[in-house]
Amino acid sequence: METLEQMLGAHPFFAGLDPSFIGLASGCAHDVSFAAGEFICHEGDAADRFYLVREGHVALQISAPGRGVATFLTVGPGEVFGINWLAPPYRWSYDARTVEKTHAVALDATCLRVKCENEPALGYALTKRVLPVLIERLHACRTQLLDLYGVPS
Amino acid sequence: MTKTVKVDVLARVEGEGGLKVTIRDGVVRSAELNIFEPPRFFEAFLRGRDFSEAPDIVARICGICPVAYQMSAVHALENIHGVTLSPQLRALRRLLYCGEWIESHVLHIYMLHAPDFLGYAGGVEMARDHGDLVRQGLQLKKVGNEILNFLGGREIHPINVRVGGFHRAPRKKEFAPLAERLKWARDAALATVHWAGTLEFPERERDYTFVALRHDQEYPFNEGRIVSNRGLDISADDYDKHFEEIHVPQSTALHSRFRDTGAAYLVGPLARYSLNFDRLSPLAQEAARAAGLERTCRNPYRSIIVRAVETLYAVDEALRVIEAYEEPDRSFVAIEPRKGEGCAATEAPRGLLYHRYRLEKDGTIAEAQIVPPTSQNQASVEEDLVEFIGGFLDLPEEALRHRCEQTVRNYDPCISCATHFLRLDIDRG
Amino acid sequence: MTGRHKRPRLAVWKFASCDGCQLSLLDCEDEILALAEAVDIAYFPEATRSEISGHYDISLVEGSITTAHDAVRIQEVRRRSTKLIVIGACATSGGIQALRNFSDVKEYTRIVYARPDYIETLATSTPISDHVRVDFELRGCPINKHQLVEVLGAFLVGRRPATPAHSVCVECKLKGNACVMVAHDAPCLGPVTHAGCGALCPSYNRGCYGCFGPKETPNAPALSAKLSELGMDQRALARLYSTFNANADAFRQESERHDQDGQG
Amino acid sequence: MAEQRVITAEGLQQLIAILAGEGRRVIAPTVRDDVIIYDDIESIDDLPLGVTDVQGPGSYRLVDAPEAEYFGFVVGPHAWKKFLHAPQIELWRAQREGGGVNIHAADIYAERAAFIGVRACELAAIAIQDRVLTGGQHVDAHYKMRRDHALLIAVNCSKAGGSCFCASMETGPAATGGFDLALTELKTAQDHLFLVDVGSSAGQALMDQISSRAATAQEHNAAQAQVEHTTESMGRSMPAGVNTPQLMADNLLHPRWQEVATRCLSCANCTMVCPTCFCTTVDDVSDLAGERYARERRWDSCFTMDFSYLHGGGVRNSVASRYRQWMTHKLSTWVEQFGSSGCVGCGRCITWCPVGIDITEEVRAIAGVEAV
Amino acid sequence: MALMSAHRLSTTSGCGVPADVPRLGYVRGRRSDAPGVWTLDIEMADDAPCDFAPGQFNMLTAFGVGEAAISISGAPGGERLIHTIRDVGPVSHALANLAPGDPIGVRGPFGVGWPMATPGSDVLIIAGGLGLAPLRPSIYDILARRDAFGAVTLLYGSRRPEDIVFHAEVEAWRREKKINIELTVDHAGVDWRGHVGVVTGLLPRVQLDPSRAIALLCGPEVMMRFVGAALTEQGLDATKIFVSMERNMKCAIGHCGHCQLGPTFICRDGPVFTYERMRPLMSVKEL
Repeated sequence: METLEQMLGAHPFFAGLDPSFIGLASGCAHDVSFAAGEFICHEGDAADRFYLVREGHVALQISAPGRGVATFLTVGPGEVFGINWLAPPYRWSYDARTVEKTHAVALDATCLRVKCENEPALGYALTKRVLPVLIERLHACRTQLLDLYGVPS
Repeated sequence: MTKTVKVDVLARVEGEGGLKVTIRDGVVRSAELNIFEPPRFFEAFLRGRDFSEAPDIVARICGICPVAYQMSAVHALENIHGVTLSPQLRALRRLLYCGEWIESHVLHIYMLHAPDFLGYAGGVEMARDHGDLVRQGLQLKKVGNEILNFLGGREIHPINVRVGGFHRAPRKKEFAPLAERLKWARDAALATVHWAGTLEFPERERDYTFVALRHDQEYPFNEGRIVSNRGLDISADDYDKHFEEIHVPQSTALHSRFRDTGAAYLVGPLARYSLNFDRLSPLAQEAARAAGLERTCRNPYRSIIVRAVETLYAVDEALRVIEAYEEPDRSFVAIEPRKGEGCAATEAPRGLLYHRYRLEKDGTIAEAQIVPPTSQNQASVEEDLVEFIGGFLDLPEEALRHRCEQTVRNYDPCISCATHFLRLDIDRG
Repeated sequence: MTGRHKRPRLAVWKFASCDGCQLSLLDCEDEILALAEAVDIAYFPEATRSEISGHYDISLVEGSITTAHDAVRIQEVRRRSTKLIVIGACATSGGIQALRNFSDVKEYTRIVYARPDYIETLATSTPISDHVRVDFELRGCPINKHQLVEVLGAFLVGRRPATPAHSVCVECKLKGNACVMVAHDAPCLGPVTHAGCGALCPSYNRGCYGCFGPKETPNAPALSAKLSELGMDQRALARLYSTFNANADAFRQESERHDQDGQG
Repeated sequence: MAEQRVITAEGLQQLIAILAGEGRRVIAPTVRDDVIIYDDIESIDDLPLGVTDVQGPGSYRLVDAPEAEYFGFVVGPHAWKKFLHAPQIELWRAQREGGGVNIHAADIYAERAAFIGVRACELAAIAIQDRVLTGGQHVDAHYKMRRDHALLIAVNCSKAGGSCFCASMETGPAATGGFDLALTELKTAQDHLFLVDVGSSAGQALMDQISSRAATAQEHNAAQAQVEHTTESMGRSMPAGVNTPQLMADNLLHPRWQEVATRCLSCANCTMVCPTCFCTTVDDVSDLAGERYARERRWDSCFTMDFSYLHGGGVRNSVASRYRQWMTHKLSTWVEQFGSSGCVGCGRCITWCPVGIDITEEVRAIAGVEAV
Repeated sequence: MALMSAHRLSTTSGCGVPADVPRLGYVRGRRSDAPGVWTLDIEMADDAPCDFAPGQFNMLTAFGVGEAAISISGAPGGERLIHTIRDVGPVSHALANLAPGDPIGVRGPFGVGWPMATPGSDVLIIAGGLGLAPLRPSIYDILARRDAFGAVTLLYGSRRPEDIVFHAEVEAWRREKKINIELTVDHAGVDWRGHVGVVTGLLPRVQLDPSRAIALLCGPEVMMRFVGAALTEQGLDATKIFVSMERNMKCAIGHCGHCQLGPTFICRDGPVFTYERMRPLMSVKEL
């Protein structure tokens, strides 16, 4: 049986992180699994968890009246979602719903924030890992906006 | 009982107008040619332009007869400057005018007027039954356009005319292909006169006052005195003394009339022909007689024959000009601007076209006045309707309307031109 | 005999203009009968009394909008037309009558008409595209009839019309002309003017006067600098750009730039 | 190479007559509307005897020459590409027949032409177009046909023009090869002679029909001196000591491109008059019935928006990018594509630019070299 | 005068027709492969062979309308020419709407295609949008001799699930398991069970061995720029990344000048180039 610490250490998000920090973080971690089609969180709810996907896929969605539900990103093994945990107002800005049976490590947001406050080096290390994810998503978002595969008007 | 014959949009005329004929108790009470073509204010924006710009600007008054506008303008402006052109350049101007007459007359004969006689909605429809006839017309028209293209650069709004001459004078040898085409055109024009003579015409005549230019030797294009069959014989300088324009509510064009009597008069092919038969080439005279025309023609429906005769003359004249052409040393006379006032009248295809300009000393146009043939003929058109339609009142509604239209089309009215007119600072209330 | 199942309906409409552009159609002596085979000429008052009302596949529109009535009428034309092609400088930029846009139209009316009260007109002359969506603009004062045939042929087969938006200079050089501005100091708008005329004026030893309006990406200020070197003063420059396409953006702006005293 | 021969003006007239007698179009410089262009001539009298051109950026004037020479001027607005790489041709036409289409390739005709008065820079330009249009896997058959049937009679420049910079491009002013005959006009108070170098067997065959004599050493030296004088009096030069191809490649983002765009009209005159610019475009046309089709080819220019059009818009929308494309192609990427510069130093782009943009000056500006 | 002294030349290139004149073909089949995307099956009237190398293109003429460069999307060695066309402009509209039996003009094939991978190498194929069309011949080629290659992966990004071209075929390839396939779309509804996000987002999922892999890229230039950068970031040499470029092509034989990008003629030297060659050129705006 794999420990939570091992699970975290094996996840690309934590790759190379000081083992003591992994130990600290694992204190906030839970092993979770979801059935296919299950909602993990809803837009507007408190962002109380940060997820590290180990297996399966999760669709991040926004729905709009009259336009249905749109998936703007899918997150798979080795990827994360729920980075809203780090910044106020700590609320989900999308729905997350599994595409298939999904295993993940869930980190309790309040717990993690407290540990980061107490241990700024941990906070800085985690922030450095969250930022590239943000930048990459922002960039992906820009290219999606370009509608590259669409027909120029 | 009052009955109104209305044509909302006159077809097969240049520009947009309609007509309204009011009939009361079996008598035509009034006829109005309504011109609702929007005004374009040429005389207003000619003010402040340099005199050298006038030929290009006035051409835009009318896409059908731009050369006529250019010719009247350059002559008026040259008169101010006391410029006389060399015989070669003068001949080129005459040639250019020939091109416009041919193009404009043939368009009217075949595409606009003939369908009235043969019972078609238009020339294109007529071509389905009379293909060879229409094709002959189109090719003849094309020869006119070829003259305009060659000498003017293009058929609509030619670019080669300037005050003082031309921007470029052609070389003698460049005329060869055109001359070949004109030889064909002479035969086609002759055939056109013969064919026009075979049409059936309503026997309607009026005792018009004809007004046209008359020149010592030539059938008039660019120059001559303004004469009438009632003894008028004046220079263009005195035009304003004898003619005036009034503004009527139904029209964005102005009506012209004799200043002293208020009487209507007629300009255009019938007037020109009747006043200048003796100046036609022998070929044209002979063809006219063979087609049943007298030396004077008062039946406006027969204007189609007269146009054909003038077309033949223009082809003949073009060939003569080309034959006699010698390359000028310079394509234009340079002009130093001076202050002054001048006017000129030339013979547009539709008749007398009068221009008057006043220039500042730097050549800026201070004032411009333009009187196109169609506004001069408006009163006459309305009188024709009143007089002739009375004899057609038994016709069914649609046929009567058609006859009204034909009566207007006899004039080949150019409404686009007619609306660009003007009258300066005169309020006759 | 055409390969097409149903002949498209063509209509020709006139607004404020000299008639020259629609006359171009009748000046297509070699093509007009073929055109009548290829399309139903459903509305063309200058050529025929017959009129098929209803919807038109292609409408050719000549002229600019200068009256309130015409501003309404063009909406109707648009509604009844699948493709609306505007032809000529009046329709594409407002034409020479757009000179009123820079003056007092009441004054103009007073100058021209004895009874200004009989005249209804708008203060401006505007292109068709200011009022309705247009599918194609064919430039020129007047249009080139060969380009008109090309545009009609192109629309009939679904081709992009070959009416290049580059300078007149390209046509001038294709013709083998020497530059009249370089060789003869003739002021020429060719470098900023839309091609289509076949470089007519330079072929007749005169500078282009811009009757096809501004070309793509025109650099009028750079040309004006050259023209000033050739001796044109501010007033002459203002007038040069202010003729048959006076209301076209690039020409209007350049004209206004030189028309400090409003004397253009 | 065979010895230099000498002919007189009468000999030149004889040459023209022989060429015409062979059924050739004889094309040479001639004056039309105060400009020296290339057009058909009938005799030596059609040559621009006694006139010369004064050229500079955006300026061209014909004036009376101090010497009554037949070739005492430099290059005008026309380049020989007008005859070899025709401005407009039809590539093919087709007609719908039954369910199919009959396609007819355009007949490839060549006029047998003789070009008289081809300058050294123009020989270089023709050699460049040869490489572009016939040197690769595909051969432009229209060009090749015309080229194969053209006889080149060169003239060594007796003067340099205000826009000329062939010396710095190493393409002139003396013709060193690629001609059938090369003339050097020698005008003295006593004589009016042409030294003739024979460059091909066709050239030799012509010379065999014309009365000529061997050149004297003195004449030979006089011709040499004339060429040297021309070299020394070049109106312009590409900056020496600058590796222009590399300079261009290294400065694709130089602010000068923006600066030149404020002056450039993007009118395309430079590309049209350039003797090496080869770009073309095609238009498909059809009749109104939609049953006959043709494809026409014409000169195009990288200064037009349509040139780089890619569904939705042009790749080079800014004038700066279009000017950069032209200049970097001409002076830099051309080398990689075809093994030489695309510029021969004829100066046409300078003279015939309506606003007088000077390619040598632009190179100096980018290189940071002071103007000469 | 001109005609009297004229000579007529009969010029023929390899296939008997000058390179600037189209040969006649007939459309034999037409099917929709995505909204606005049509695949035509063309038979040459002269029965000439339809040889081509994967990645090459033909110039297709819709008579009276014009000509466009269209990549060949069928299998090499076939009897027919297969072209996949997106209906975006007048010419492609006319081409895409040709019906079976209609004549069509064909010039080509032109250009340099995809490199033949050295035996044993891994092949990473990354396509965006219609970019899968010119890659499809190389996929057919690989599938035909699958054993010659190591791991073969197709990453394909599309706009929406319904815009995936050759979707059924791609799913069939996936079922065959001869190549690894990952699809992603920019926008999706709830029915879509695949990836959503840009194609670069799929790269971390690929086990890339830079020492034995080559990558073939075709899609919008922006996509290829980012994918090329990401792959080199992952250690793949820029000389082993190949991109298929697009520019305005008119003559297709390097004579008309239109398709130049820096020193290259896309039609003649490409359309397939190494990323190493294109990287500096793609980075300059409006080059």
